Amino acid sequence: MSIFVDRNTRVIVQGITGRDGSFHARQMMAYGTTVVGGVTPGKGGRTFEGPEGRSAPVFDTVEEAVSATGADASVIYVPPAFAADAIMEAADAGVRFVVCVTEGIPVLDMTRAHAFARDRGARVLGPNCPGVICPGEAKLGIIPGEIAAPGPVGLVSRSGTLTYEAVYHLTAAGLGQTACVGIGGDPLPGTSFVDCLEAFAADGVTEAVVMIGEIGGTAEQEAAAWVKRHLEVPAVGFIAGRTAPPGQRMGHAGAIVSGSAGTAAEKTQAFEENGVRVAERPVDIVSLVRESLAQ
Amino acid sequence: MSIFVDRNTRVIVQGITGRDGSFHARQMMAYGTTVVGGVTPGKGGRTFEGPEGRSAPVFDTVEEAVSATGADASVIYVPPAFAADAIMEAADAGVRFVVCVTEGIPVLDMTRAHAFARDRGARVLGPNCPGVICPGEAKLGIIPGEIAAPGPVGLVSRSGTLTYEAVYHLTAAGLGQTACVGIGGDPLPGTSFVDCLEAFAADGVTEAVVMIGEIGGTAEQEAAAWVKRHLEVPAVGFIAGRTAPPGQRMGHAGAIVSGSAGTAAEKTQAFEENGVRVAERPVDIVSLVRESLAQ
Amino acid sequence: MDLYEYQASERFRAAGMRTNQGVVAETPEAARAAAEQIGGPVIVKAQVHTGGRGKAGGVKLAASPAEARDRAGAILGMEIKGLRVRKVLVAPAEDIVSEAYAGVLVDREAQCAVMMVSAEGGVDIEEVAARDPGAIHKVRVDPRYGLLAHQARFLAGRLYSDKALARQGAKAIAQLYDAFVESGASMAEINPLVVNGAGEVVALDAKMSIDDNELFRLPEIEAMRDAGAEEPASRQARAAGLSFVKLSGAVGCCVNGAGLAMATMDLVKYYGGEPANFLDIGGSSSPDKVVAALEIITTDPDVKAILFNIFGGITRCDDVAKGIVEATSRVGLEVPLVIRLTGTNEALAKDILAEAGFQFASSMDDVVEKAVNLASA
Amino acid sequence: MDLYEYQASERFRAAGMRTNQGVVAETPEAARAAAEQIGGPVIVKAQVHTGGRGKAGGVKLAASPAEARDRAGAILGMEIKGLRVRKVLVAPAEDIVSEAYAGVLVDREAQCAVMMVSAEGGVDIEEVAARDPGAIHKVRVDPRYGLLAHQARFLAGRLYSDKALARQGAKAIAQLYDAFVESGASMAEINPLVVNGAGEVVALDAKMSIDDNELFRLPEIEAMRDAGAEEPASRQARAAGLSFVKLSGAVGCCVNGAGLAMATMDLVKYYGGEPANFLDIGGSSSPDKVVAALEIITTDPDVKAILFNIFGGITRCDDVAKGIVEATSRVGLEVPLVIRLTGTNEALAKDILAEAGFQFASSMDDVVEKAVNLASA
Repeated sequence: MSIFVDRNTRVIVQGITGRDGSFHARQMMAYGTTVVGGVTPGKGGRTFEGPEGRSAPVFDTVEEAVSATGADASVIYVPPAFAADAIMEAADAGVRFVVCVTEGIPVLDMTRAHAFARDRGARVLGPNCPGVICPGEAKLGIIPGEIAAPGPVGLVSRSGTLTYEAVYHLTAAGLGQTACVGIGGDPLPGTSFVDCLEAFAADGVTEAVVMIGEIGGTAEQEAAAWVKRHLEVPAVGFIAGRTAPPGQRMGHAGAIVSGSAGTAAEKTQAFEENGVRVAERPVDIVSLVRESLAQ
Repeated sequence: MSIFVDRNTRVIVQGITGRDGSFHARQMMAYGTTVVGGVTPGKGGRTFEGPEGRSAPVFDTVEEAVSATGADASVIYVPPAFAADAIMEAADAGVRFVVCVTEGIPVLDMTRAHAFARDRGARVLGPNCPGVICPGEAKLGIIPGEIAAPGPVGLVSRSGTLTYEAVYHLTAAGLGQTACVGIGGDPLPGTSFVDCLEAFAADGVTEAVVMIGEIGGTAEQEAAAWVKRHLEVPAVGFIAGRTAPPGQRMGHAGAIVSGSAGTAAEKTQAFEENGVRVAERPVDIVSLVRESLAQ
Repeated sequence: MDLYEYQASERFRAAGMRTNQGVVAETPEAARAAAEQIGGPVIVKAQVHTGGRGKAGGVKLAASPAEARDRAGAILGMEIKGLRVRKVLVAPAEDIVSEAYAGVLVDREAQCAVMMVSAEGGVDIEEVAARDPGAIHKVRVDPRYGLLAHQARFLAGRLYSDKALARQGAKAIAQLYDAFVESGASMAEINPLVVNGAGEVVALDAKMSIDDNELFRLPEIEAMRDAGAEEPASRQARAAGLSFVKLSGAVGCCVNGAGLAMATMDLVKYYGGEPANFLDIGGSSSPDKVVAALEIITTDPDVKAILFNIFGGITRCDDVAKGIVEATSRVGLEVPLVIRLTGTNEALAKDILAEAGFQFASSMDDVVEKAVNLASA
Repeated sequence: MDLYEYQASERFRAAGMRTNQGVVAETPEAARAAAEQIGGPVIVKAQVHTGGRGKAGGVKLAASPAEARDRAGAILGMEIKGLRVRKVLVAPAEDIVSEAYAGVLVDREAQCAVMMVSAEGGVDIEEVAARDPGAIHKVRVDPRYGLLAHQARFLAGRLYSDKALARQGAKAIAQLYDAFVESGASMAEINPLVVNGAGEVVALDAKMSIDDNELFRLPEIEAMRDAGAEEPASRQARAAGLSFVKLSGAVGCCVNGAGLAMATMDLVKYYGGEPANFLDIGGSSSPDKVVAALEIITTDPDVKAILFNIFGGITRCDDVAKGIVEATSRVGLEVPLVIRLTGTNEALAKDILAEAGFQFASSMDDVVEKAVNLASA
């Protein structure tokens, strides 16, 4: 019951000795994620102390970490100036799944990093994303572990904290998840709604999908079209930013409405026309999912 | 009886209105090559007059030429400052076989152009090469048509005029060719000895192979190793530069001997140890090929 | 961050482009002096961070220095789409033979820069795109190779059939791409790109938006920021690393995460209120950010109630709690505050806030409903 | 084209690298003045286009300006591997803590630039490679991305375990790559890259070979050419666009194509002669090139006979024939000339030459054998 990662995924943390990296490395280890090592240039040879007496070796480079630990996934918590290179370093070392939590990476850096990852056959989740949690299996990123629970719902979102809000309501209502994926709010996400929908459709256990979108871009419209053509399980949607004034940037690079393209109204319409039921409030997602599952 | 190209290959000439481009476009047309068009920026819309009343349309860009003519191969005769881009333009437009005659292209330009061609799935022959002739089928490049004749010998060479010398002797002795390929003297050839040997091995009609090498690099040594492992027909070799003083650049970027690596003696030894008989003079190639075929 | 025309034009010139170089003036008298220095007829152009200035009367021809002074006098101080004009650019009037468009931006779908040209320049390019998509020619720029010479030639060939003009056009297009990359831009545009009477291809206008994430490594562009044109609250928010947009309602919102912040605003409206602002304190927030956020929100006299909606992930609830306590003890709060906190270090946070006498809402809906009621009380 | 140490070092500095910057001197007195200007102990280094100058006595320490003058006096004019020293570099003597090696070149097999480092610096790197290949660490530079930050860090990590040194090393390695690319180089090397007493990573030596094919677009590097160090014949050949290498035999060779030219030289030896030169008139030759080639060959007093071996492809035989007729009519030939021409426009060429009274050899073997016999007659 998972997509992209599971309890056997061997994870390294890039930036493991930093404030955020060390905090979330411990959270991931406490959740049960198989964290096999960390990377901080200049701090190779140390040992990272995790929770409950567990620990992980620290390496100077991803290549050393991968050859010593057999890691196949990585979570990146390094400052924006170095994050695009961190993605390329991971892909270069053969890491197949790279979660980039870092926010504020220059977009032109990301055009190169995404091309590099594609060339090397690595999947990037993010940047500027909360990561993925497969309840009971593993979490990579910063989604709080206690809000999720195993179950039949697959959730994918462009937002961070709004994802938590939705997952929180689902879990509180007894609706557990196969996986919750935050694809991130940047204009160039490495993994799209559609990539996640494909993974949910292929996993054989996801019984309903929740898609949380926001204003800006056309990712939700593309996802809606894919749902209509390919998805065999019901889908529920939510769009943030119905009241945002046009032409204003709302917090991160993804959430900007220029003229009529990418408005909440447009996205809501695309969802509804393609059979995705749209919740008015985050809490309403629960009832729509419950109804969908009951059908 | 051909490799890489044949009489059905649809060829465009990049730089068709220049001194060399126009001369050799006419030679190719006279030989029977299917020249379907030419490209010179700023001269699109004109008609190139070929021999015997034949003609070909001129386009501003390769993309226009390809969509109008269905060309799948190109021969490049543009000045060195523009040639790397010409290769990329051809690959970008979907041309699958690009012969680059131009000499003097910066090596760092070629590292990019080769990577681009690989990304787009195009084969580059050259740069700084005489091209390929498949006697009775087509010639792309500058190898004089009258010196070649159809027959069982496959020839591959790093040199230009030395190729002609060898082909001339073979034809004079009644030993025709399946294809004669000049891979060019640059340090970074798009097509290697081994690529050509593979093609000869796969064509089913080549009965003997001639390899003409020269000092510098290790291409001949790699070819010799491939011959021993894979080639089922006899191979004859020749190495130019036995008397070249070490450390001196001899004419083009490929022909330089630094210290002991890439000497004629080393290459001759690699040939002989791997079953490639080595001719002392160009004219001696003929007798070695004749003996090989008789066995 | 948007650049003014004169700043974008400077970036284009640094890349080698031929532009309509002028002199910036902030007073009518300075405009007169600029026109005199330039000599001959000039064009006086409002410098504002918005399009459509021509229609609004922000671009005027002047035959003499005296006329330039009068034109500048009329333009300076005028308002275009809500933005006051504080500077004009005085530039030599070009003799225009033809007008084209050239632009480059990062395309989400292609995940790379896309360059566009159209032979229909000098008009609203979005209108052209809507009316006749075929009039706009595009190439994707592979980030691994940059704009290639043949791509620039292809685009220039869509603008000019004359060989000499096509060569100049290809050069200008390549320079536009260079300026775009070297400036860390997310968009750069020339509209119109003209051919003048001397047969030269000249960028008559210049527009550029910089990716804010690039600014840390481009101090020369950061220095182009016109802090005087910003609202004080926006300036303060930027300095504190907060995303902030002033709106017109009475419910001040302080949220972590852009999506949750927008959903919170939507919910304010759902419960019959109006948000006073969009404010995202971001991930990994320190107490200082929360202090700055509260200061900014409380400066707005329209705010009648403030809500906090925090879902801790990378943000730790205790950091937010410390910030609230510190800010309220320092500035003294005159409007009611309702707080919803959950997630990372929630228990710690509640202890801190309870000790300081704060109360909590139980959910996002609860906090919003309470704040709306308090604001309309 | 090879650069001198001081020139390569200048390119490194332009990329931001910390180098052992000095002053070039062509006389002992200038070396004294340089040492005085620098102050403290200096090192006097022969500037020659070859390695091994240290072993040859071309690098000397000097404690005072007077000693620098004497050292320079000893070094200037000395011969290292056949090259006369005409310049020295006077540079501050560094306090050396450790010596490493860093280099970059275009690798044929990988078809890209390869960067190499070794903690064993200050010695012949080819010896290190032969003795202990594991002591040399390499990364391939994907031309689509250039040297990436993590690659530079990886290499620096092979040189320095100290974090601050590794950071400096990564910077120097990235700067070496930048200088390599910006200079259109085929090879660039620092040997040794030292750590000095102040804990700074400094390039103590600098070596760079430029790809001749890049020079057309790098006039500032073309201007670094030391024409005075070239043989007049080489200079003349370069100006005419010919590939020419002076050798010691009596048979002058004029051939089109490097491979055919080398095979012709081999054949001269096969028939008992010695080639006087390698000369490739190149493809697409105009009559002018042939005239220049004949002038260069006939200037060599050792030449007793001259052969032409031309196989026309892109080269047209009639162009060569016209060149031969023009050159011989202009300069007057004092040694016998034997000609073999075949291929493109062969018949035209034979008409031109027959009219001027020349005779032809029937084959490559024939022309070489005849020339060898004439030279030894």
